[in-house]
Amino acid sequence: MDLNTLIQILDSTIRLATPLLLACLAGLFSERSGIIDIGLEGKMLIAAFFSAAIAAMVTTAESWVLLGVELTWLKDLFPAVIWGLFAGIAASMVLSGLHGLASITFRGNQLISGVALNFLASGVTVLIAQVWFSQGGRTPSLMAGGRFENITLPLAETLRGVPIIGPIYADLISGHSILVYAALLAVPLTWWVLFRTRYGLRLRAVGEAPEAVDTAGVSVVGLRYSSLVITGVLCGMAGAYLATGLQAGFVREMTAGRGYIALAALIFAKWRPWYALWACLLFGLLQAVALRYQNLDLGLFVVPVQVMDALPYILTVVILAGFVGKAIPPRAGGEPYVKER
Amino acid sequence: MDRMPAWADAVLVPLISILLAALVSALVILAIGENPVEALSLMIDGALMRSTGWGYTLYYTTNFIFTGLCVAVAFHARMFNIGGEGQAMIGGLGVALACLFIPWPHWTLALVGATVAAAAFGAAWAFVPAYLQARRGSHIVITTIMFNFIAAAVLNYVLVNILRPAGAMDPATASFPAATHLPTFQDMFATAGNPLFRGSPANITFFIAVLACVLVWLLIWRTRLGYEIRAFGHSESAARYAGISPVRITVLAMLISGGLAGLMAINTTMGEAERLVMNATEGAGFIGIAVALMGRSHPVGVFLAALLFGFLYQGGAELALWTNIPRELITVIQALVILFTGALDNMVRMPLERIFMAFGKGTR
Amino acid sequence: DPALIYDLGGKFDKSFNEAAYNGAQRWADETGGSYRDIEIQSEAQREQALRRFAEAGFNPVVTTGFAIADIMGKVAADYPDTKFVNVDGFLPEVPENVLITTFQEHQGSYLVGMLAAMASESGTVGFIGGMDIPLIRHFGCGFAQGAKAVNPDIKIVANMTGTTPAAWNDPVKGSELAKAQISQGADVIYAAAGGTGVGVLQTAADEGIYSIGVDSNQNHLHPGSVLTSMLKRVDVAVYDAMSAGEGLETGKTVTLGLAEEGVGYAVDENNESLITEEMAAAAEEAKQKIIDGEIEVVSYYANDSCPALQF
Amino acid sequence: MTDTPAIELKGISKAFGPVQANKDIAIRVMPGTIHGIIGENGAGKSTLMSILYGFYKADAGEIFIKGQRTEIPDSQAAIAAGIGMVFQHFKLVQNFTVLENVILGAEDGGLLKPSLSKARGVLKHLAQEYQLNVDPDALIENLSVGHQQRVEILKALYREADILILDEPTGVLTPAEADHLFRILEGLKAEGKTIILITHKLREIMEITDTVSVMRRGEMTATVKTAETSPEELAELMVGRKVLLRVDKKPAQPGTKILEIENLHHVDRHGVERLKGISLDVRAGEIVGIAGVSGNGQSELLHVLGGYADATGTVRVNGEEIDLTGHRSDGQSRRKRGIAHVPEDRHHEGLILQYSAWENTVFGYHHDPAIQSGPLMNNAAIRAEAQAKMDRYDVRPPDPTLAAKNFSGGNQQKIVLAREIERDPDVLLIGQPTRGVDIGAIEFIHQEIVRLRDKGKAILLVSVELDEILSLSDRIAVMFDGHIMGERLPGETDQTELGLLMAGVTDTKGKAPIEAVDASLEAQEHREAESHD
Ligand SMILES: Nc1ncnc2c1ncn2[C@@H]1O[C@H](COP(=O)(O)OP(=O)(O)OP(=O)(O)O)[C@@H](O)[C@H]1O
Ligand SMILES: Nc1ncnc2c1ncn2[C@@H]1O[C@H](COP(=O)(O)OP(=O)(O)OP(=O)(O)O)[C@@H](O)[C@H]1O
Ligand SMILES: [Mg+2]
Ligand SMILES: [Mg+2]
Repeated sequence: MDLNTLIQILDSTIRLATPLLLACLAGLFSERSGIIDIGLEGKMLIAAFFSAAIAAMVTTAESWVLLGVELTWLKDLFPAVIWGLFAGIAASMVLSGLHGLASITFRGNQLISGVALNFLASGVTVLIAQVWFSQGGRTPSLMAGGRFENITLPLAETLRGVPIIGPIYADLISGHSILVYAALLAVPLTWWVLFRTRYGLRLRAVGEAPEAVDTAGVSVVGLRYSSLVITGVLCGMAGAYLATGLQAGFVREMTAGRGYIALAALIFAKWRPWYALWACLLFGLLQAVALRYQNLDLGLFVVPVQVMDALPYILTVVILAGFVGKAIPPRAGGEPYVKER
Repeated sequence: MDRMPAWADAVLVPLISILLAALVSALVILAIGENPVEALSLMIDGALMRSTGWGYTLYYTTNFIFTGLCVAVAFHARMFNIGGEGQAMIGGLGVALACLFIPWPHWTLALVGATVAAAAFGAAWAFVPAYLQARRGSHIVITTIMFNFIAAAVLNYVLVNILRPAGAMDPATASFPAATHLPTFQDMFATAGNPLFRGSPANITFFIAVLACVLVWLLIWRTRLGYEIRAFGHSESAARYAGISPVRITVLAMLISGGLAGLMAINTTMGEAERLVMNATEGAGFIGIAVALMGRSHPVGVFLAALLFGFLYQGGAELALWTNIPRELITVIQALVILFTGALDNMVRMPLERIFMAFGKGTR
Repeated sequence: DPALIYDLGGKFDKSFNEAAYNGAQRWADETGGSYRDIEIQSEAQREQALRRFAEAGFNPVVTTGFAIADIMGKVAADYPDTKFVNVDGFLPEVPENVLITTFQEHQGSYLVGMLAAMASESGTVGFIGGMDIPLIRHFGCGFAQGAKAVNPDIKIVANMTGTTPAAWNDPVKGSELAKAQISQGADVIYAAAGGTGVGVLQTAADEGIYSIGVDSNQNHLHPGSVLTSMLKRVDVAVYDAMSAGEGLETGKTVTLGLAEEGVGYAVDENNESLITEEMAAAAEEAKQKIIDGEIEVVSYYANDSCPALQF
Repeated sequence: MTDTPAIELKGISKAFGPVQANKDIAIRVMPGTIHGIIGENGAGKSTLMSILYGFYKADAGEIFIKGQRTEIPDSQAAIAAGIGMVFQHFKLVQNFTVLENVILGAEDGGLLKPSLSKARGVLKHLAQEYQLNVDPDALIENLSVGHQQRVEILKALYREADILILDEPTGVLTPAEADHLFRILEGLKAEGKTIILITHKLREIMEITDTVSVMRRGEMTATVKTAETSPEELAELMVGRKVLLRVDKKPAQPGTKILEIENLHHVDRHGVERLKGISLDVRAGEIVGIAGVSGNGQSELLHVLGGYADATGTVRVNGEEIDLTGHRSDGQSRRKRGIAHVPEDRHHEGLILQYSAWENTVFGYHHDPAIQSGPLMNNAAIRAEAQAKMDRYDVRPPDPTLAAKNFSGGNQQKIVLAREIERDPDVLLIGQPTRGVDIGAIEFIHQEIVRLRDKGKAILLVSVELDEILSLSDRIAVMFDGHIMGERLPGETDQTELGLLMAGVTDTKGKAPIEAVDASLEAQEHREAESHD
């Protein structure tokens, strides 16, 4: 395999890993606070839709009038794609809030709530898309301004000529959308917040022993809701990246199970930020490899497409069975907090 | 301490929750510019007011009973089996092999054979995640999700490359021989003068599903194995103390769970399509999660929840037939039903408890 | 009134089902008539929709997708006064009141394969299918034969998106596949992948290479980047069936190929400049030869394999 | 000034549904005193304290702190009012360090570093002042219970509490640890701090408190000066009848060897050897008590004998060897061999809390053919049998359909005892039979154990209560670090000697027991920390 192919595969790895990573970190915050979230998929999906929908509407809208108030000046405050991002984050946070209502305030079953919200997102996105755009549950294709452009890092072109380093810098490191860099930056940030700040200490504590937090005079409910806000933001970014970064619009079910893979990555990462990065990159790599080498001819026989397609999943099982062993989740995960002495 | 009579908890809470879900659904329908009353009457009319409607409702119900029981049994052992979908797919493979390659003389025998095959294949597919969980501590949620994807790939390979009749376009097996065709409700109940259930897919498998409910109830609440499964689900350390092997229970519970999911394939594959198609499960494995959760993992609850979802599926199909409401509306309604009855049930329960307590104090 | 039943992909899949919708819409616009339609959601609903529409007096009942053909064959006998039409299906014996329309997709794909090979500068072209099923291989096989006819040494990179129905709706994966193919040298990519194709076409446009659409005319999606679209005139089939109404001739299978203009490639204002005169001439010549039987495009179905491409 | 109470509660009432946990309670606690609260299980002690700590909201009543009427809507307010609480079940984050647990909720500023270094200093200071030594960087899960409790006290002191509530603090402590705790409490009292102590142990009340309040069925029945009362009077106030405070038993009549243990070794899943060659016999009609600081292998010994931990060596029951590994070594096969087991931890081992009482009465014996009818379990028969057992053991409420979690600790323990004893086993393994149980129930449980002995059964008793060991056992073995340090007869030894043996000191003269025990504790924590790496 030559360097170029390698770079291409890794490049593709980064793109495929980014939504996983954002969702995985989102799940990390939620589960570290003791709220199991299998609704990552739904949050990403609804964020993907609203970011694309709002970006599309802002790019085409001439003026903004809301309830008779002229708001056009607002529109020019940010590019359409940023408005899209905001909308995506807001939508994802609404779902997050619903999840909080069910699992924190009303001490409901967190798994059910997650399942329900996934269904809700899957239905609502297409329903609204149909009512708004009548394009069969998709948004119009986004034009320039409605999408995150790829960023060329400084000196990328100048350095391209340098052997090995040049192409790696110019093709692999440079040339991604801002959200990719944001996702990568979110890893050390998450680590820092979790392990170096007061908020992180409390967050980790509330996922392990909410009664300890409660008796220490800190609000369990408040902490858990705050973690869900972060989850909402990160899932919103993940969705926006799918629809307005990688793609130019929303298509029904476009998350295609990535929320579940992110959950797998989270367990694989044992709920730790740096491990999450490696886990997501690994999953991204597996997918990238499977995408590229579909007709793998081993000389003796040809590996069927189906095997390559299922390879990331098979390897996940093998890795979980062989190397990770028992992953111990935050102890209070999944259980609503009820005061007792 | 119980603050509310059992009947209120079992009947009143879900009922009010469903009403709330219906109310919000109505708002959604209004929001997309349609008439909720009309929509509901269309759904009821199509799903419950004619025998064919019931034929479809009960067909879907049958699927959901099996997948619901699948999730419920695993839940009792405190395992979250998300793999019903994959287990049902592979169960379908078992049914197809049994029907295609064994020359059955009569459908009754074929049904027995297919039942065994479906359960065995579904159980086998659940075995690996169960074993990995028991022996290696691999998280069952993740492994079963992965096994869903892998099952789809296996089925795709088998259908596209092996079982597909030469020249056929469909990734599907050949039609099963006539001797394996199961009696439908139409065959069983329609008379010359009264063409009941015409063309609807509900078939004898429904009764197997009902039987499965009874058997699961007996298993969980009347047998030693069920006693051990529940004990293990409540407390692994106590189970160890009592001499209940965690490995054995994990594996057995998952085998039963997977077997139940596999049985669903009899309904779709042998009963309805009479051949194995690619997407025979259609997400019923996931609906099963909602059904089990709503049904509180109790067979009676599972049956009722399955019926509700069967109604939603069939009513939704009718809605799509006669109105311009996008089919995703049904997904939204399902989501709301799950949300209100499953996750937000305390929103109803808490005020109800307060009301009951106020009354209780008065009479005491 | 006529009724129309779409296959699982849904009405607005930008290709196959949408073509049927366009045909019905054209009929409605031209005649002022109205029709009823439904998107199938589950396997069991196929029979249900057929029966309910037939019982309600809709005529003809038009359906798309091969999956419903079998059931239609059985149901039709119960409603002798209703005419049933299916696009894409196959029945060994076609009942009196059923019409089946199929297309020679491999022929159309052959032509776009030629165009792709001629437009390619790198000597590599790509094919991206949706879910891995024989029908999609059938498309890819025709495409490969066409490309090889122009340039026997051409490299054809073929990928399927997946093995589950999610493969029809994963534009992100489509996009990655396109990028992977581009890095393998492909500079023209033919997407036969439903919603996933949207991602392929988008990426081709972003990366400045050519793409080829499928079923409907998708040239307008990215003018200047979509080289052409392999047309499958499902719209015509639907339009014709609805126009004929109760007088529709049934009891047979009609196969529409190049000769009947049932398949072809799209040239419009969006891609005029991309198709040079030589390209057009070569394609037209091949088309004539296929019609005349001088060129035989092998169907994947003939023996479940493709002479020009290994899946 | 001095007659302003540190705490005064007036008319506190609290109901949980139909249960009136606190009824119109009034209590005054003077500053600089240790105030004891006693009462039966479920009397409402914990509830009252939870109200004071802002955990529950009282339905009615007023709270005065240092004469000041104070609303305590949440724990934050309680902390602000200078109240600290050490709960019966510790509220610690297991995988945090001591330091992290101490600062949790009381951090200075948004970043951890300054808080941590400040706390380190304060902890050092507190350790010196009150003998509260704990390694600030140790993980809680590696600490002994006694040290975990110190962390709880440190938490309260770090928040500058001057009123400290301790709910059954000695329930899980060894006598030496308890003594140490009391010295700490006395030190705190000397500093002018006010302490409320909930306990079931009258010895402790008499030893350390200045005043004592008695609660019964949600009401405060009496408050007396400790100096002016006696254990007998307190017991009667508590239970409402005369209670026998010592075990009434005849001398043992040991028979043949029923349980023979030879050279038993056990290695846990972290690879640490927990049993290092145990040899011990128990004869018919004899109670052998095993004393020891928890964590020295007693639990493992019970687990091995009970069949849920593997071991090497030889164990014979009635002369026949039993399997110690493999699939024939589990709880069920042990029961078939006549070994019954009352586990140390009724919540995590002895009972399925969600199961009804009747289901729990066959737990572990559910394979017994006598309760099967065909392939099914004969639930009606089990229920009837359960009712009979519950009546015999005076389990309250006598309702077999009630879930086990709804019984108080003492009654839960009775259910377990009924199940194991009524099987008429040859050998009874029994761990911590009276942990967290009130004196009324203790009396009954002790009587049952002695009754079984007198029927000629072999009983192996493990308890951290030296009182219990001394009064129940016919022979005492002391365990330390996986070894049996020696055997003594109850009449010929005392708490001090046993305490030294428990600390691994075989030369029983010289060292003061508490230091020795403390040293052994530290050594043990060290071992555990290593095994966790
Ligand atoms: N959270 C709760 N919900 C319902 N009832 C409760 C709750 N907590 C306590 N109770 C009831 O209040 C009564 C008093 O309980 P409390 O725990 O205060 O007793 P206690 O004196 O601390 O008992 P113990 O000596 O066993 O610790 C109990 O009988 C119980 O029924
Ligand atoms: N959440 C609750 N709901 C109902 N009753 C409760 C609850 N918590 C405690 N109780 C009741 O409170 C009483 C005392 O409970 P508590 O937990 O203090 O028991 P305990 O005797 O202290 O047991 P242990 O010391 O073994 O934990 C019991 O009767 C129990 O039924
Ligand atoms: Mg208490
Ligand atoms: Mg207690």
